[in-house]
Amino acid sequence: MPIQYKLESFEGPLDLLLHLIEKNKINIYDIPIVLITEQYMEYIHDLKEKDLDIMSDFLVMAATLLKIKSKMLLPADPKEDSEEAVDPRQELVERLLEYKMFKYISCELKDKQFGAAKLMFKESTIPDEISQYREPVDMKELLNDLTLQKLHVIFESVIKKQVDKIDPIRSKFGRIEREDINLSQKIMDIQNYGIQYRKFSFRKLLEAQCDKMEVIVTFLGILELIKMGRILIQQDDLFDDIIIDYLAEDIIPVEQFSIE
Amino acid sequence: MENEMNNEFISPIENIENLEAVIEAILFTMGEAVELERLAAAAGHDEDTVRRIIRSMMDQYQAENRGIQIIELDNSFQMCTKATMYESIIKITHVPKKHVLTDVLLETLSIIAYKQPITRIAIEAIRGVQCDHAVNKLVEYNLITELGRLDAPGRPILFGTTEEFLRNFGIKSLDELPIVKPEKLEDFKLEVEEELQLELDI
Amino acid sequence: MENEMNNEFISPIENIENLEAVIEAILFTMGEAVELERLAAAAGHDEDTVRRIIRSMMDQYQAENRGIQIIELDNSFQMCTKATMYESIIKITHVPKKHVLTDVLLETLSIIAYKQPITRIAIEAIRGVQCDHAVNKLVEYNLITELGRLDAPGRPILFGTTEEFLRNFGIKSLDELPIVKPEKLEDFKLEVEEELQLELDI
Repeated sequence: MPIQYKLESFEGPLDLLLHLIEKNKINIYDIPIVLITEQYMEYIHDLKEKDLDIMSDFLVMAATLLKIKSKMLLPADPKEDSEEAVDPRQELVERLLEYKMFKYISCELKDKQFGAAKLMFKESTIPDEISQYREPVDMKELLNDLTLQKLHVIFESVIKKQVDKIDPIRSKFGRIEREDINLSQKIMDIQNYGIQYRKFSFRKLLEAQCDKMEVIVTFLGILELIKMGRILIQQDDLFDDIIIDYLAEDIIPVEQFSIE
Repeated sequence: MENEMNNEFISPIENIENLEAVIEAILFTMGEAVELERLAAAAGHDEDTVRRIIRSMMDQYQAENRGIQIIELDNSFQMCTKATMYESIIKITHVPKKHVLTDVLLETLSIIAYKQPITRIAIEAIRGVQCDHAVNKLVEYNLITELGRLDAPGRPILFGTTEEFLRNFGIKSLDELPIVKPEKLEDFKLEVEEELQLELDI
Repeated sequence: MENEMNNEFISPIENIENLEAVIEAILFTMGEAVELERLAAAAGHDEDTVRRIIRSMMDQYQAENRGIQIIELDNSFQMCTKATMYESIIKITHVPKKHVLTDVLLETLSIIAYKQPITRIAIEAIRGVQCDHAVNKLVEYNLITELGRLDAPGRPILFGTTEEFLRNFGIKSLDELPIVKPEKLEDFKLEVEEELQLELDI
């Protein structure tokens, strides 16, 4: 039991890998990938909390090992200059080396901290009448050439970074949902337009859209309506405008579209 | 463990020079007046010996190259600066500091300006890093101030910009801040997606 | 008024002994680390002279009967007790617990210390693990701080160590970080090679 919990003390895939390499005396020409993967999985199983982030870190290393192994198995590319051919393990060895160095340094720092912790400092004892005096902050100097416009630009870039940070996968889920509604609405709009004009220009329809997203959704709506047999399109020559013919006499309620 | 510590209390410091050092270190760390009794206990010597040593230290501190001294107050001792040093201390506290709005301060200020009233936690959620220091500095510069408390667990402080902020930017109210257009936000999202797409393509 | 003050700054302290006293008094009163620049301004001497005098004071403080010393932190100076005084001080006063840094925090901190300014992503590339939590903790402990933004897509935050870091690890300046000696590097290389049972030209 205590041995299992000791596994939790590994700080990441590199740490674990260093340990496994030492323990198994791995020959990288014949990496026991099965064994290592098994040991990785054991480690993940032993983690008290199933933290997806931590697991993925370890899986990335397993994938790296597999990749190295597969590269080792492939015959060398004869077209490649033999001098330029890099050992696939090189990068891993360099990473391990760098990581080992920082582990060593952190031990040195730990010792230094132990020594430095024995120094005692003193609270400031500036007499009250002096400490109450505060050098006034020169606002002009402080704000320098900062304008509201600049502050605005800074805010926008902060918000942009916040958007950056949003998980790309989950944020896409959110977007699909919203488009779902947009697309249904767009199909209704196109149908309304079709009833009114019967025959109309695809190009003009797109030009009437206010942004890229609208254009895309409109295009999707047209495709959907073609699939449903509600409209017919015709293009005389390549790059010509496409003419849309609204065939139906009615408008199908949005609920009847199953948009996947 | 606790007992061992107590036993150490009694072990005397044999060397006089070391005893002086111990007294200096203790008086320095404490800052305030320390009773002779406590000093003697820590040093592991009787009060008379310790008093004698401190008095001799007091003489040494009178040397011209010392800026601090030990004073005796009612059987207690305290370390403090010499009266003649007063002017110099005033000078150091008056040496003007250079104040600069760093990137961190600017970003924090812009978030507060646009999102006020806002809590520290909410600012940190946007920036992804702690911002205690930045918020404190902006309060010190009187660019932001506490507006009240959020009616939520822990009642966190809400921050907003000050009148000084408005005055310095020559605006009368926050309505005059340049507007962040909703389309702009949509653009950001598209840009980010494009960047992601690029990354995937590579 | 402002001008009078400035003139006072310029009047130099002629006597070296007195200058030592002034520096001692200032460092004692301030408690915190004081920049050489400010010390020089208050003393009315150039920085080189003041640095020379402080260094000579630092030697004097090494005498056996002194319990305090001056330490240098990145061109600032601070007064504190000698490490050998620790046992005596904890007998008389409660010493606040310092943050205990876990191995993860120490590893992350080492990388930042040596590679600063560095982004979170770059730290993660070296450690092979996410380190948001570690970075945030180190910011909270004031051991690292934001230095600005990297001029690259997404403008990621750059981190570096603080004065508190130097103080906590007893390091004068970043040049004094523990060095991995070339021989040691050679050892690492051999170890890794042995572990991998192969020889590589690194």
